[in-house]
Amino acid sequence: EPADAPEEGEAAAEVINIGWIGSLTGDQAVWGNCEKNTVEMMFEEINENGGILGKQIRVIPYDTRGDAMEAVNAVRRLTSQDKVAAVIGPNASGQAIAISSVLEDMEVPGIATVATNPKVTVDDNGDVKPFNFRVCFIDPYQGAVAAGYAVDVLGFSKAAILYDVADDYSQGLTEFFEKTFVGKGGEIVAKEGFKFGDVDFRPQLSKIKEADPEVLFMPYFFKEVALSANQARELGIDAVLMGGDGWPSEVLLEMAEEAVEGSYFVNHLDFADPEVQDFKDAYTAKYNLPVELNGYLAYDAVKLLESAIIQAGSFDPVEIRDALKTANVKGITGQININPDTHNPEGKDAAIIKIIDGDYVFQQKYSAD
Amino acid sequence: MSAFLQQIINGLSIGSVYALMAVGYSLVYSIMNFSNFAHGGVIMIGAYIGFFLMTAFELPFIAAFGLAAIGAGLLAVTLERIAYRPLRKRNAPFLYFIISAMGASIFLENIVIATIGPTFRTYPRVFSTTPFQLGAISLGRLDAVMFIISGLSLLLLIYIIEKTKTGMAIKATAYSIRASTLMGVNTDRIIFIVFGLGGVLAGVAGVLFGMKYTVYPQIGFITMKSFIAAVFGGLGSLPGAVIGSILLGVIETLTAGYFSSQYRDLIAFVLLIAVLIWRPSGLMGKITEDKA
Amino acid sequence: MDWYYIQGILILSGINLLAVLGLSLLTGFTGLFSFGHAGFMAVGAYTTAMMTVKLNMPFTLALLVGGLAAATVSLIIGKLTLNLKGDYFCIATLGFGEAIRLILDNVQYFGGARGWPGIPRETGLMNVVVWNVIAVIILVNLIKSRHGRNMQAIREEEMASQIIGINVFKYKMISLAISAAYAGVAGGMLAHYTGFLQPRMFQLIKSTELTIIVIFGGLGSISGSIIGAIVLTSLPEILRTFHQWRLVVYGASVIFIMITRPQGLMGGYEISITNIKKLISHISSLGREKTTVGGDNK
Amino acid sequence: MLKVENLNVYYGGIHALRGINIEVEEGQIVSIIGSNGAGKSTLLNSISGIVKPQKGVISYKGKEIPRAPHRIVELGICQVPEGRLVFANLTVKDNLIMGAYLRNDKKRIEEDLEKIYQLFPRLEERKNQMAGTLSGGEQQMLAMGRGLMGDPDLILLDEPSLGLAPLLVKTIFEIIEDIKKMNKTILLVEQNAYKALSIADKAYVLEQGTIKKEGAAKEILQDKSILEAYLGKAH
Amino acid sequence: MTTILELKNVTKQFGGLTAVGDMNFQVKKDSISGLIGPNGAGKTTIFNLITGIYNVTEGDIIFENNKIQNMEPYKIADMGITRTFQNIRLFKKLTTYENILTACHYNTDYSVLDAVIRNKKFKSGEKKLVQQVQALLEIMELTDRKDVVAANLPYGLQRRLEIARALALQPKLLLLDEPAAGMNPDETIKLMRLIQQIRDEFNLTLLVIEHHMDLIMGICDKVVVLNFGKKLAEGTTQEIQTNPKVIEAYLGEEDVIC
Ligand SMILES: Nc1ncnc2c1ncn2[C@@H]1O[C@H](COP(=O)(O)OP(=O)(O)OP(=O)(O)O)[C@@H](O)[C@H]1O
Ligand SMILES: Nc1ncnc2c1ncn2[C@@H]1O[C@H](COP(=O)(O)OP(=O)(O)OP(=O)(O)O)[C@@H](O)[C@H]1O
Ligand SMILES: [Mg+2]
Ligand SMILES: [Mg+2]
Repeated sequence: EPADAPEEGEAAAEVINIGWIGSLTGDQAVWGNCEKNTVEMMFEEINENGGILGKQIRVIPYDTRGDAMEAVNAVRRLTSQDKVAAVIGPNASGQAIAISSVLEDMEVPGIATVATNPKVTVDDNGDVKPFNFRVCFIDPYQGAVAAGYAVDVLGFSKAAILYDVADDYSQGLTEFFEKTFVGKGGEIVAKEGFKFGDVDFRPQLSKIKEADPEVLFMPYFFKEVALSANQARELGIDAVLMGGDGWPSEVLLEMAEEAVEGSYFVNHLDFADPEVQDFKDAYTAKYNLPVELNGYLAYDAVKLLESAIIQAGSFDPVEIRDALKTANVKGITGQININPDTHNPEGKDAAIIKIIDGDYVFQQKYSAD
Repeated sequence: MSAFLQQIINGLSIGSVYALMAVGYSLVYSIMNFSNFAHGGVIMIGAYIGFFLMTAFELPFIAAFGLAAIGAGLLAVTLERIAYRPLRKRNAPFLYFIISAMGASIFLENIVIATIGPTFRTYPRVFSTTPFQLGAISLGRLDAVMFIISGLSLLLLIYIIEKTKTGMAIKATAYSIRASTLMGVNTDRIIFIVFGLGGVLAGVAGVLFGMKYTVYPQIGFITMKSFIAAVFGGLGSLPGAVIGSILLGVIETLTAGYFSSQYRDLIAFVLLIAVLIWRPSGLMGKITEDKA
Repeated sequence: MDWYYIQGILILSGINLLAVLGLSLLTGFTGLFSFGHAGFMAVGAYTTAMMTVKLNMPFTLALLVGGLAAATVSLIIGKLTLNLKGDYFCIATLGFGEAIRLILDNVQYFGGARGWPGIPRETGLMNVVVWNVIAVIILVNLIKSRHGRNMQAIREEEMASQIIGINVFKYKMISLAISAAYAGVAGGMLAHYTGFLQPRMFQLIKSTELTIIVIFGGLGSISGSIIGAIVLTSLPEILRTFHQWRLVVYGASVIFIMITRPQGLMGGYEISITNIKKLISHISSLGREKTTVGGDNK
Repeated sequence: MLKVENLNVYYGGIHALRGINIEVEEGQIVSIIGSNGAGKSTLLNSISGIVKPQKGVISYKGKEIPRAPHRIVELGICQVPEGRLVFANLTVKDNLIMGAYLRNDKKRIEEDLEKIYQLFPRLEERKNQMAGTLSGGEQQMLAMGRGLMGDPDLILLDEPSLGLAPLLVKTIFEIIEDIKKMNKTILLVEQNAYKALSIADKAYVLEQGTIKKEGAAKEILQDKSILEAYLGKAH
Repeated sequence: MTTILELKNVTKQFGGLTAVGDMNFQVKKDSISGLIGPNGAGKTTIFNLITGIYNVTEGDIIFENNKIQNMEPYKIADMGITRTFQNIRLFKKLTTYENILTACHYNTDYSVLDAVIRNKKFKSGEKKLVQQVQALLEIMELTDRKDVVAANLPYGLQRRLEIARALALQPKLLLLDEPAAGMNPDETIKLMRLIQQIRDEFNLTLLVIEHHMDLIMGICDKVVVLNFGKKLAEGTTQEIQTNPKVIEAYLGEEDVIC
């Protein structure tokens, strides 16, 4: 349903625009769609309960096709023409970094959902970018958690990595997994790459099999995880598989239930949490689709924004930004406590999930240090 | 040694995936002389048709497979009607066909995203996932099936083109639509047949890919590699397409296995250039001296 | 519409236009079809950024270096592939584009696939316009000279071109190098507009977009390329409120244009004062012309 | 047998044929002469359906011809086109077999193939060569042979002697007369007006898209103005 | 008269087929020579060898004392040899004027840079070209068709435009491959006159392939007859016309000239 042009005059004062950007088309559309649905569902609920500060909220979602240039255009439009109070999204670091200059030009805050590159909120010199925020944890953290858990808790010392060379997220996780794993005395016995779009991983896996690792780290998204896990088992690799927050999805279990049995991955939350259940049920009831991981983070982004607006007592973007800097709100993925120096959520423990009998079973909260 | 053999098997199975796509693409190329970039889109739709027939309509695999192939054939023929025929009637240069094909490919991918949604869909399991085990070497059942099917479709196509009257008319039409018409060939029908055959092959490939790799709107992107493979083998030559595909698959696998998986595609590209410098029309392509 | 937003679209159109002008020389005027121009943009973008970020070079100079770098790379590629015909050349350039991206994905010095943030933002509407004006002037002057005519002759009939003494290979190289240089400068402007570079900005789809614009505007027409770049960069923006239907409409419009106007918008014609005059006189003399054209060839 | 009434063809703004009327009777050779660009090929192409006339009626054996060119071939009308248009990517033999595309009588096709080889021994020598690499004249022979393989009733010949050696030109005209004896009808477009007129029964002179003159071929051959304009006798 | 072109033992094979075998002949400067022979005798192949489109299998082609066999076609054009094609190859989408203008490119030498900055060198160069084109259009009687796209010209004019385009190079040796094909006798006679006129005005040497014997016999100083890739005869037009071998292989018993 296309968003209408902003209304004129008094009526306009009654409705506040909030922007969302992300992939509704292109290869990341699965995740983008879920985010958009979540954001729209939540604001509908907020509006039904009287809105924020007594005002109704309208969500204006724009597609970016997963392209940084499109993201820039979309945010330009949101901030200038649609006069949004804040932007939620996007769901990838490349776009999030590209839009930061527009946010700064127009002085509108943006809350990224699943942009895990550290550079999304801080620049090269380590200075925080004034208008960029996020609700997820960052690549180094996730990579370190996975490596730490593999060495310290599971007691592995020989790891292999298969990663997507064309994907920033995958490269980020790989880099920090490797660093931590080696730092803790482990050895990387094989590190193989593939390129986004590949569907066959057997050449790399055959090589990994030769290296005989105890654990195989797979920092990429569930479709490739499912394919590569199946192929790994087919080739007779019996190492424990590990991954990051790209894993959780119903598709993974449908496609590779047996292959991923007994695997571990780093997640933002425990899916069995009762609070999570309510959201999941509501979402599935409304859209007849499973919730992807991005949905939970979009949920938290909305929560964070709502609380910041209430705290600011205004829809002025700069005031919202000021409130965001010190926001502290309970989200679905844990307590979101924004650090004013990094604009990242602080002290968010990661949840370690193990796949047991075709189910995501929460193991423990774990934090890297 | 067994690792090496395993890599060869891996290469052959990847190669047969490329081959399955490359023959359909090469067939259309051989008559229309342009790269049908919408071929991937047709493969994708074929995969979806098979999926929905098996899940929503609960048809048995063979029926779904056949219907998906026919459906994809019809789609290819429809695309020809809408996107290419008007150009053909005007004798437009090949560039225009390519652009039209790209438009079609963008259209197909996004119409699926907009209507069915971008979600990944998993085919019901038809073939057991336990591979054939030959000592330490394993061969997936679906891979074996694909290998056989690409071989069979190649033989079938070669038979049609080399041994039947329709085949000769296809070659004649490929050279000159106008002259074929003067021989009494219904060139529209020939082109219909060629696109239909290409589409049916795309449907077959689509269902097999869907089973192997799940179904999603971008599944057709795999065809990029098969285009390269077809060029490798010599555009328009069906045996060339298959040989090019198998070679590309094996080369990629060996590069990834023994050199660098990160730079695998780079090496495949360098090899492609090397082959083209050595033989400017690919391995099996005819080298024709331009006669003045 | 808000000026800030329009400005954004114009800057992007301008950047696209610069690359499209180059491609127009190669495809529209020389008859070579490339799927690797995103690769040349990437070379230009990363080189320019390296100049400004790592060597503190002034932006304008850095852009020139970026264009030069892309041209140099194109000469190497051209040397190897320009003898190939039709689709073989296409696929070779396609492979080149993908190869460049793959290399950039792996080179950690430039941030690899994770990208390279913190590039100074120097590109504004002003310098985009200035560069485009210069680019158009160079291109028009080139095309309306013996060198440009030689390129068009090659597009029309290669063997006859050789027979009238045109060094076909050399002119293909010149055309490729100039078009790569344009793409390189466009890439440099892109880098300094977003302030961020990532190899996935230069995917195959970028190359095909450029080609679509050239053909959409009309092969062999510079005014067509200009109109095409602006229309096709704005079209997705105009369709923005269609959300996921946007690209469905985009794809359908591409097909529609191709089948209804297969020569593209301008069909090889240029907008110029003389042509407008010609058109007027043509219309006024239509009746007369009908009786004089015929089989008279004495 | 063939009747063309008030035929008008435009190429964009060019009015190539302006109300042409011609009639061809069964078993005759009818010749059309005229200078370059007069519209001769356009006329033949209209009959074979390759060019769609804007106005006018073409009827064959009393019935209007269908629009699709391949349907016209089915009626037994075959054109040997200007510029030969042989299938460069097929062998000489396959080209000839393509000529018999609509026929299913395998045995007679074989026989006809032998006949063609007798008419043009050069083609038999080269039967496995790709047609694209034949010399110009060889291609012309192939185009003729291919046309005959269709066993048509009405043959449209567009400049069959173009590019042929003098000896072969003679042979070609002999063959045309032979074809006539096989009870076929021929519509012949030729630049070699003298030769064409001497074997034709009837002739038309086409100039700038209109018929300038028509009549028995012998009469036209005597016409002084024609001699001057087309046979170069004035010089 | 000096020899401008000489073929020495030139052989060209295609696979097993010898299209031209051990060919020897000379072309004198400022002459008009004819190259005739049955279809498929190897005439066009010889043109393709001289202009560098094909490489020779064996033998030397000598032009003004330089060996030119196997050189790149554009270099051969540069040395002063050009041709027309049996199957017309014009720049189809360009106009008559542009076709000739393009071919004139050799007669000025401004660089890419000169063109881009439009300096004096460029302007005077272009001016020269424009005059040259005008002159050629006049001579070839194409002025009134100068803005017609080549593809839309009638066949005969297309042939004439090919000659005009070749003349634009100011060649020393011009090869014409069946220039009268598709012309009626009247037009052929006009073409003959034109060829003679060109030779005189441009100081050209001409080598002509033709099957119209009236043209060959009317203008050639010398004729070479080929058969099956070999030289069958060589001599003046009278000698050729009465040579029984030529009559048997090519001309036919009865005099076909009309
Ligand atoms: N496809 C076309 N587009 C535009 N004009 C054309 C086309 N085909 C032919 N013409 C024009 O129509 C007229 C008649 O052409 P046509 O080919 O019928 O002549 P012709 O008598 O066969 O000449 P020739 O003896 O040269 O073969 C000419 O002026 C020609 O330029
Ligand atoms: N590229 C090629 N490949 C194979 N054979 C060829 C090739 N080019 C020419 N030939 C053969 O060489 C022989 C000579 O051909 P060429 O074109 O020179 O003949 P020509 O004397 O010009 O005849 P015409 O008068 O018919 O034009 C022919 O038999 C032809 O089939
Ligand atoms: Mg004609
Ligand atoms: Mg010849």
